[in-house]
Amino acid sequence: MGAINSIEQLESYRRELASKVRADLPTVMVCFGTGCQANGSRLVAEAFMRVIEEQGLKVGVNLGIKTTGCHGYCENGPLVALKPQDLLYLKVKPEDVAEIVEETVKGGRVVERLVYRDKITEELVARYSEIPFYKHQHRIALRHIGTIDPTSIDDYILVGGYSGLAKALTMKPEELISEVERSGLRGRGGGGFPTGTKWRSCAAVDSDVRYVMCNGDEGDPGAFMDRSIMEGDPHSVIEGMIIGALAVGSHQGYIYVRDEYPLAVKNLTSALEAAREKGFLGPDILGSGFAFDIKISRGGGAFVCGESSALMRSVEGNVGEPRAKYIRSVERGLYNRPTVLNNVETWANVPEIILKGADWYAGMGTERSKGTKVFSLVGKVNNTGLVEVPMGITIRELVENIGGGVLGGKRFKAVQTGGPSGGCIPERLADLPIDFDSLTEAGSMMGSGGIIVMDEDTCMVDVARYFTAFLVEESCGKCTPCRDGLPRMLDLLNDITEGRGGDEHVAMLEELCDLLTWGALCGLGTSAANPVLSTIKYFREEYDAHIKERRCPAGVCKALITYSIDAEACTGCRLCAKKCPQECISGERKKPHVIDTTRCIKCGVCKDVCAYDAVRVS
Amino acid sequence: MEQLSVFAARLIEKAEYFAQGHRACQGCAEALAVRLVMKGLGRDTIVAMATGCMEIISSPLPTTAWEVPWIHVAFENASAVITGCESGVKAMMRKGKLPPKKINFVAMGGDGATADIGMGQLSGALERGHDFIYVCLDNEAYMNTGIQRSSATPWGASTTTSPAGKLSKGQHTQKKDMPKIAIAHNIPYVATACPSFPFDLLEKVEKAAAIEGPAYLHVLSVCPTGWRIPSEEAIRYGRLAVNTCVFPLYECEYGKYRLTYKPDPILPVKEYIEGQGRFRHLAPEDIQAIQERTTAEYQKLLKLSEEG
Amino acid sequence: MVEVSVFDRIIERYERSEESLLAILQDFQREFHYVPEEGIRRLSEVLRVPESKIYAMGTFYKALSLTPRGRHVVKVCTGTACHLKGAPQILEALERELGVKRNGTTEDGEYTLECVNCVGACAMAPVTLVDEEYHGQTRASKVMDIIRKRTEE
Amino acid sequence: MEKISVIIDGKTLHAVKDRCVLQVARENGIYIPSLCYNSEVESSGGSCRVCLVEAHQGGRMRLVTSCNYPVRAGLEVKTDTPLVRRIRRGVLELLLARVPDSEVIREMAAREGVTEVRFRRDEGENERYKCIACALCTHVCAEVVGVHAIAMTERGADKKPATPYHKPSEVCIGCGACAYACPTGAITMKETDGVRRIWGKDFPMVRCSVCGAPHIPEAQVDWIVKRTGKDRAFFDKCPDHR
Repeated sequence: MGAINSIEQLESYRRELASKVRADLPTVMVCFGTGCQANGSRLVAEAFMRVIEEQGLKVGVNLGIKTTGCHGYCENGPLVALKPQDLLYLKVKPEDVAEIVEETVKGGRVVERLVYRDKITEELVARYSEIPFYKHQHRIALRHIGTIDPTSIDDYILVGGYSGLAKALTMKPEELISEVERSGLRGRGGGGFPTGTKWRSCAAVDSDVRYVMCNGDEGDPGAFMDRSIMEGDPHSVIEGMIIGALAVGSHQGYIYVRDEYPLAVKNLTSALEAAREKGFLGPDILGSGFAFDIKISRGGGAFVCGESSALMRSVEGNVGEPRAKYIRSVERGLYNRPTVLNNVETWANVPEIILKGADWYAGMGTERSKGTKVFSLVGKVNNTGLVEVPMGITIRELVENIGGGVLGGKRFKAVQTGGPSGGCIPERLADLPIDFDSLTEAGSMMGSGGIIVMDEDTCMVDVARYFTAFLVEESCGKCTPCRDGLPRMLDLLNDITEGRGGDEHVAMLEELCDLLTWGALCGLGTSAANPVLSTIKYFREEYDAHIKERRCPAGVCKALITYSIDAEACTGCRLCAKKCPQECISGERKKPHVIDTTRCIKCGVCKDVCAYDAVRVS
Repeated sequence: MEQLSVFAARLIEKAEYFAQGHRACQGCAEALAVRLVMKGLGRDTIVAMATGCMEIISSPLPTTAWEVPWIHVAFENASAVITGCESGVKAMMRKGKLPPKKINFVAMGGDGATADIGMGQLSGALERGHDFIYVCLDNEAYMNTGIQRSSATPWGASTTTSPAGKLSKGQHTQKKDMPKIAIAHNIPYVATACPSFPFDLLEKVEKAAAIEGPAYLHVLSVCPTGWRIPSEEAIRYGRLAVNTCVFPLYECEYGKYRLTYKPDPILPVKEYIEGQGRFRHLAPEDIQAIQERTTAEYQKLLKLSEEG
Repeated sequence: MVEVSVFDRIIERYERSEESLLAILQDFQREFHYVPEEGIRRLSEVLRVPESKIYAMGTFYKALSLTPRGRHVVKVCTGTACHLKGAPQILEALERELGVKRNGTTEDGEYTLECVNCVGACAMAPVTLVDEEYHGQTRASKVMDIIRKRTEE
Repeated sequence: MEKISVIIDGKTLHAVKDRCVLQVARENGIYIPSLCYNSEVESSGGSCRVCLVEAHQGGRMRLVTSCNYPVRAGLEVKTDTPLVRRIRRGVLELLLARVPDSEVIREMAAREGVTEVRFRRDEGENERYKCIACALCTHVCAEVVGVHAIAMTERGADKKPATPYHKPSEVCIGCGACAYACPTGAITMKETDGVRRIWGKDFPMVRCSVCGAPHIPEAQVDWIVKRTGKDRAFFDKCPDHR
């Protein structure tokens, strides 16, 4: 079928699609997110096709099979979800497929060994929505991910896709803007600027050309919610952008995607083509006479391009250097025209807000941070992955209820939020509700939503050093404080972690942080001090231990630790000695081994390979 | 830097402190010199100006071409007045009546005011070590009153008080070497400049302003009226004066000489002399004499500059 | 020496506007595993964009390399989650095993070792990429085996 | 030109709307140090951060670079507060650590009371001996001259102006405007025997047909003739003999 020319046609097309689908048809959904693909989900999908063929079953008649976007629970991939039973199988291997088809698809029985087992209660949870990781979630931005095939526009239309746009076409631009304003939606990219206000300012500027843009340059290490949405539900982003274009009166959109996300680029590109074919994009959207189209821009591997003015420079085909935003981009953005730039997650929320109304959305979250937020919960936590929860949930709830507590029963020390622009929040503040303002108050930032859990084995000075090193590499070099200040900060932090720290080091760090916060040109620079400042604020004793006692309490900083072998735990298996690149581990078979610390380069391979946990760090 | 004129000129700030609309003659290089000097000094400048062309043309009551505080004083005492201003402002800053900031104190005078009438006062001001700049706008005669000779008029130039005729070759004394006199006061900075070399002039003005203590700038300012040349030739004659080494561009910083521009090739002085009405009576042997003297002076300067 | 027509073929895929610069450079990178000097020159001619600007882009964006890279590119993710779970050890092990520093290429031109700031697969940390293929939960002691296995295929 | 009034350091001043704070301050005799800004080069400024001032507007204060912050009604600027001085000193200390041999930076830092660097200094590599990576030279080359011979390359601490591949540029005309504009004198231009050397390339100069003095690079003549259609013969003579 060709282009859809009216809202009525869209509805009849949807009905037509629905009539072809049998609700009771068993459906197998194999996750094709980057994570699961890395774990081999492609082979699992192939195995399904093979088994189906061997057994003489027909796709669409006996069962449905589709590949979906990321379920967010990547650690346990490849994931396979099954309907109508609402089951989720974890770590599925190609050799499990025959059994799944036989037992579950045909027999309706559960294959227990592939089911989630609670790490503490040992209880088996087969139903998708009952798994603790999912039970506490409330999915809006991630609403379709994992259930639809991102490469099929029909799948999206079937679950109600583009009805937000259909509704928006019946509304006036002003109504759209105030709807978004009333919903209280704030920018999900980090700054938390009210989206409606942004749209209103842009629409108010006198100009014949306006742009809407999507920031998919998800650069914060430890965050991948945007990747997941672009890969798993690209049409929701596109639909959101069309609605935004309607509201501000734009006819050209741009999506800027990180180069490190090839699958996102692929899925977005095909989604755009499909949307054009169906008439959701182009010169006459759904017969309304409104014209809008979207181009994709690939990033080039520069973190600073996530900053709005740098991103626009990069889209224009320049080096991605930020400029001073004394005149805001809603006035003079891309090509000096009024521009609305929102991030992926923000756009994905827009269709639902228009469809269900501002009140519905504003009913969730806290006083000043409405709705839900997607977090990528990673680091030293049992369940890692993407979670979407209402704003205002506490850090502890997130880590313990959804994350299932800290990995290996270790002590929960801190979470890092907001990536290199954010900070570390200690365990004692874990009852802090997560929203834009409280995180900023605590010296961190919402950022794009990375929550990195740290345990007692994490050295906070090393974390500060890590982020500073990251920023040194990613600084564009335009302004003095960032270009020359960050390397000096790194010098100081290297001194501390390598045991050369002096009494004045922390004071000098604070001075440089002050300089960056006030003096740097763009958001990357002005927030670059947060990782250092927050660790100094909450973990001063760790700095002191490094400086005064020349000791790394977490056993991370190489210059301050030594490896040794616990004679009681060592079984003399010789594995470490074989693997040691320095060949400095000696000992006879079945007798405790010894590390020659004078030659040890502290590479950690021995600890890594030891099956008996006999290698000690002190 | 002088050869950069095509593009680098566009990088100079456009703000002016000596405004257009004054009453100088067409082609007056002295007005250009003042304009460039003021551009180099900027807004925070106080000028005391001796009687002379620039005073007359710039301040016809009730208008003024000056965008900075400016005072006209008598022929002889511009340097005395500006050093008084400097001491006064310094005292007021010390007492907290004025906020502390860097202000350029500048005395300006023509060659007559500098080399003849005001020389005693200038010498006193240089000797007292005030932080000020003296700018001599040298057009080589009292042009304002109708071209009478001064002690800075070069040998052989015809003026109304040194007319050339059967018994006279015009000015019969050599031009007084004011920069050397200033250098003899052992002040931090002395330089010669010419508006035909604007970058060189600007650099020297900025240097003079930055250096603490007295600075003396001697600016050759071609006067089409008094030199009897077409008004559009003023810039060219300025360049000829420099390129023939009649007026070499140099500076002397704390006693160290440096030629800031070495003409290559050095043109014969004949090119400079010819065409100027004030020299038209000179015979080839007279020009030869000027050439010899010019070469000798330049050699001396080269040697000084090499010695550093 | 690459034929000019090879560059032209890539340039033709895109609109002739400065907006296409980065995309074309990335396609050069994919095609030749680096951005050749002649490619920049040709792009400058065809799009009428100063060569200095394109060169500047080449040095700015990390996805682009102006010097030839190895036949296989090994990328160690150094995102935060990977860092905490041992990426530095993996990087060190690779530096040791391959005998090159980060961003270096082995003498035989076989491997280039790079770091990437988060590939967004944090739930599988630490991640190593061999020729764009993701390997999750890698360990310092095993990483070379993965690479050999992958590249010998 | 809409005129508005702003307050700078307590003084109410009248200024043209959207002119930058630095210009307005200078016109009114308020000194703000600055390095990377040239009022005649449109996209210059914003990078050295020496000219930071406090901008108070709408009840909110932030530090802004006065060289590109537009004056608008209701703006109050403070150029000399403890915060401004503290951050300015910090910036100058970093610059001094970067280019300890630059007299301009040394003098400017000394004026703000910074004479010592507590951080590791950069070893004086020849290339960036005095360069503070402010990009003014590249803006001049692109906007004023229009040849785009140099651009800011690399990123972070390695950022520097360079010709493509650090080779002698094919498009450079040797006009020297970059060297003139450089606030720290980091670009060397030398002339010997009628040949000018800049950015690693030699430019033969046109000699005056009358006096023989070299006065303009041949490449620059080509460029001007191409751009303006001016008669080439005009450049046969030096300015003195035209």
